[in-house]
Amino acid sequence: MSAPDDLTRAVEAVLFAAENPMTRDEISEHLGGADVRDALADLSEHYDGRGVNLVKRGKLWHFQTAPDMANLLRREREEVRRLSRAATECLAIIAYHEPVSRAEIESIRGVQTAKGTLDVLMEAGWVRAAGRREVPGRPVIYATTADFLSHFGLESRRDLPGLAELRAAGLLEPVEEAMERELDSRATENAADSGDAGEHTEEEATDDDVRSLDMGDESA
Amino acid sequence: MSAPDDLTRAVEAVLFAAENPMTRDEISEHLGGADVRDALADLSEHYDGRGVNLVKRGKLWHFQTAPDMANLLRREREEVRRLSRAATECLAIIAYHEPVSRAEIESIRGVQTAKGTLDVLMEAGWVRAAGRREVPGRPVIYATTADFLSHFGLESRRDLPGLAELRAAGLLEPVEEAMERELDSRATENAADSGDAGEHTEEEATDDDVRSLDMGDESA
Amino acid sequence: MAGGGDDGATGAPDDVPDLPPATLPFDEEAWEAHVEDARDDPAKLYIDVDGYEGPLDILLDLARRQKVDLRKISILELVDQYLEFIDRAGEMKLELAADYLVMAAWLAYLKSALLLPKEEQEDPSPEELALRLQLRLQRLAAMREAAARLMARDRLGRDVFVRGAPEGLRVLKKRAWECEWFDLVQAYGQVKARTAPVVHMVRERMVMTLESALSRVSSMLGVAIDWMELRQFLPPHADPKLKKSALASSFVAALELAKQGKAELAQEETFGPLRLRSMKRGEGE
Repeated sequence: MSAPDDLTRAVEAVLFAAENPMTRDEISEHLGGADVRDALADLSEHYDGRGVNLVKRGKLWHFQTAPDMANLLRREREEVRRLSRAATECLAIIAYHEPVSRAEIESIRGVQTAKGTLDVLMEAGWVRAAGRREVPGRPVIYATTADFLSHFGLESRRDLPGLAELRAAGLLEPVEEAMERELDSRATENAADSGDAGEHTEEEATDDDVRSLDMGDESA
Repeated sequence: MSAPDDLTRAVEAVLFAAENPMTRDEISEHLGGADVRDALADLSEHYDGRGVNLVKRGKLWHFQTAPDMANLLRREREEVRRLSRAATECLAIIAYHEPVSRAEIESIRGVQTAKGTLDVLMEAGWVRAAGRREVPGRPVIYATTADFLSHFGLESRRDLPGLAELRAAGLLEPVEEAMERELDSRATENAADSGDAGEHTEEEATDDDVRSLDMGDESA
Repeated sequence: MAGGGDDGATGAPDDVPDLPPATLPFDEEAWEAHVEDARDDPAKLYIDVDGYEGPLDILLDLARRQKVDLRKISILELVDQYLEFIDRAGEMKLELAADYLVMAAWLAYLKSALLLPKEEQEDPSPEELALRLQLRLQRLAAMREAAARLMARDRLGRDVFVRGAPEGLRVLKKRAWECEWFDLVQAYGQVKARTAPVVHMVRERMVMTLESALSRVSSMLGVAIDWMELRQFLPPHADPKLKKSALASSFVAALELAKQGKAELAQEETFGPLRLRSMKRGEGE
């Protein structure tokens, strides 16, 4: 690469530092009236093929990033967020009952569903509007997408565990009871930690007896 | 001129487009984690001698106009705040002694430092509070910033003008230490004058050792 | 040693026009010119005195007038110059801050000490004091020069410029949602559980029925030979919940046996231990 002459360097510096594109005359005026034609031509050629180009728009010259590098200036960054409890429930209901309308989702959940909740599921690409139900009011009905299946590693919706399996896994217990048991076991853990494990172990055993009685009863 | 590869072009484009200087890691992150070391080296070399240069200040890289173009570009824009003499001296003391407390600055200048003086330097972004010295009263200590390096065109603090000479001359050590050394060497001289030259040389050597130790410590 | 005067005249406030770095090496001619001017217009010199940042600043300027290396400076000459400066300022009725006068007094002391014969010197010796002053002047001079060199560098925004109109880098945030298979399935389970019709079930409690209590008490009474306390009839290793039920049932059983004439009850006081024994034995006696 041949070293640029001082005039070319000056034009380069002036255009680089300029806050606005400049005409040839403005550049020239800035440099004491020098003829900058050759310098501009040299620079254009020099920057051709680089990450930055010297371009002329109308009569105005300016540096800009090369067109094929434009995408670098806008970089996307993913922000991973966990689905809220409400959204998870909605998604589950849609998956198990699809296609369902919003009113149906609400009746299954037993609580109202905020509009944003379904939007989140659609933004995530797991739920889509699947037409309208032909009933009065023609409500929109929702269904899961192919992305949904692939995200959860399912071949098809039939791979979702059935109610019997859910029960066997203890997933059909009312929340309160599951909560209580959870709290109990935590309390026991804590007690064990604090050293008077003996007393609590006994208590636990009794509890278990009662529970196994319960279960026997239920299965009977 | 050999055509730059795409990574080099990308680094060039990103640094041209950036509104602020960037660290190598930031550039790399922006380009999907690519190793940009070689690209930066290529670009620095390529722009060396042009009207625009790629420079490294501290850990930050940016393009700037070549220093010899200052006269052409300075124009009417006198944006740089003129610092008072007090402020320039404070800045120099902080830069050459950092981290340093206000009391230490005052002891060098022999005069109290108006509160506003340090504020001006902090507002300019050249000085920051850098914790407290663990001595009675726990005074705040001050140090220079990355912006300081960028503004004054320093690659690192080691590039401070005359730093090595000042250090070699012992002018960056506290008066007390210099006193001791000076008195020692005078005593030795007297001894030497009275005929014992051997001791003098030895003493001298020790002195040098101490100084070079100091320097090692600083750069560590 | 300079201490800190805190009135405005000591340290120059930052907004007072400062000597530009270029004039920093003391310009003797300019100084003399100022002094000349000041004879007509004392206020002018006042501004210059005010421009000094404390006595050390003046001392450094005076030292520079000796035009020798600061390491070889004559402290005695410097002291004389300073005292003369203070005198002149006094003649011109310039307001001097306490700092300047304290320094003058200290320097006068230093001078007399330096002139004394060595034997009479105290500790620290005047040579040490002079050396300390010299070292301080060297350090201030070094920093002043460093500041000037620093300010003369190619400074960003003054000598060198960054790109005038950078396109800017934008980072767009895109949300990616995350949900685990287990969370999904569990959520459905809980929805179903929450909304399932509620069925109440009474837990089976551990009880001792009246029948079993009756048979237990009567069989135990049959082999007993003396009064027995009611509690002795309870199953010994029962769980506390069962114990309560057993106590109640056994009490009712005891009453029933008494009613049938098979047992007799005794209680010494209210809430005292309830005792019972077989009636057969009573008949036998």
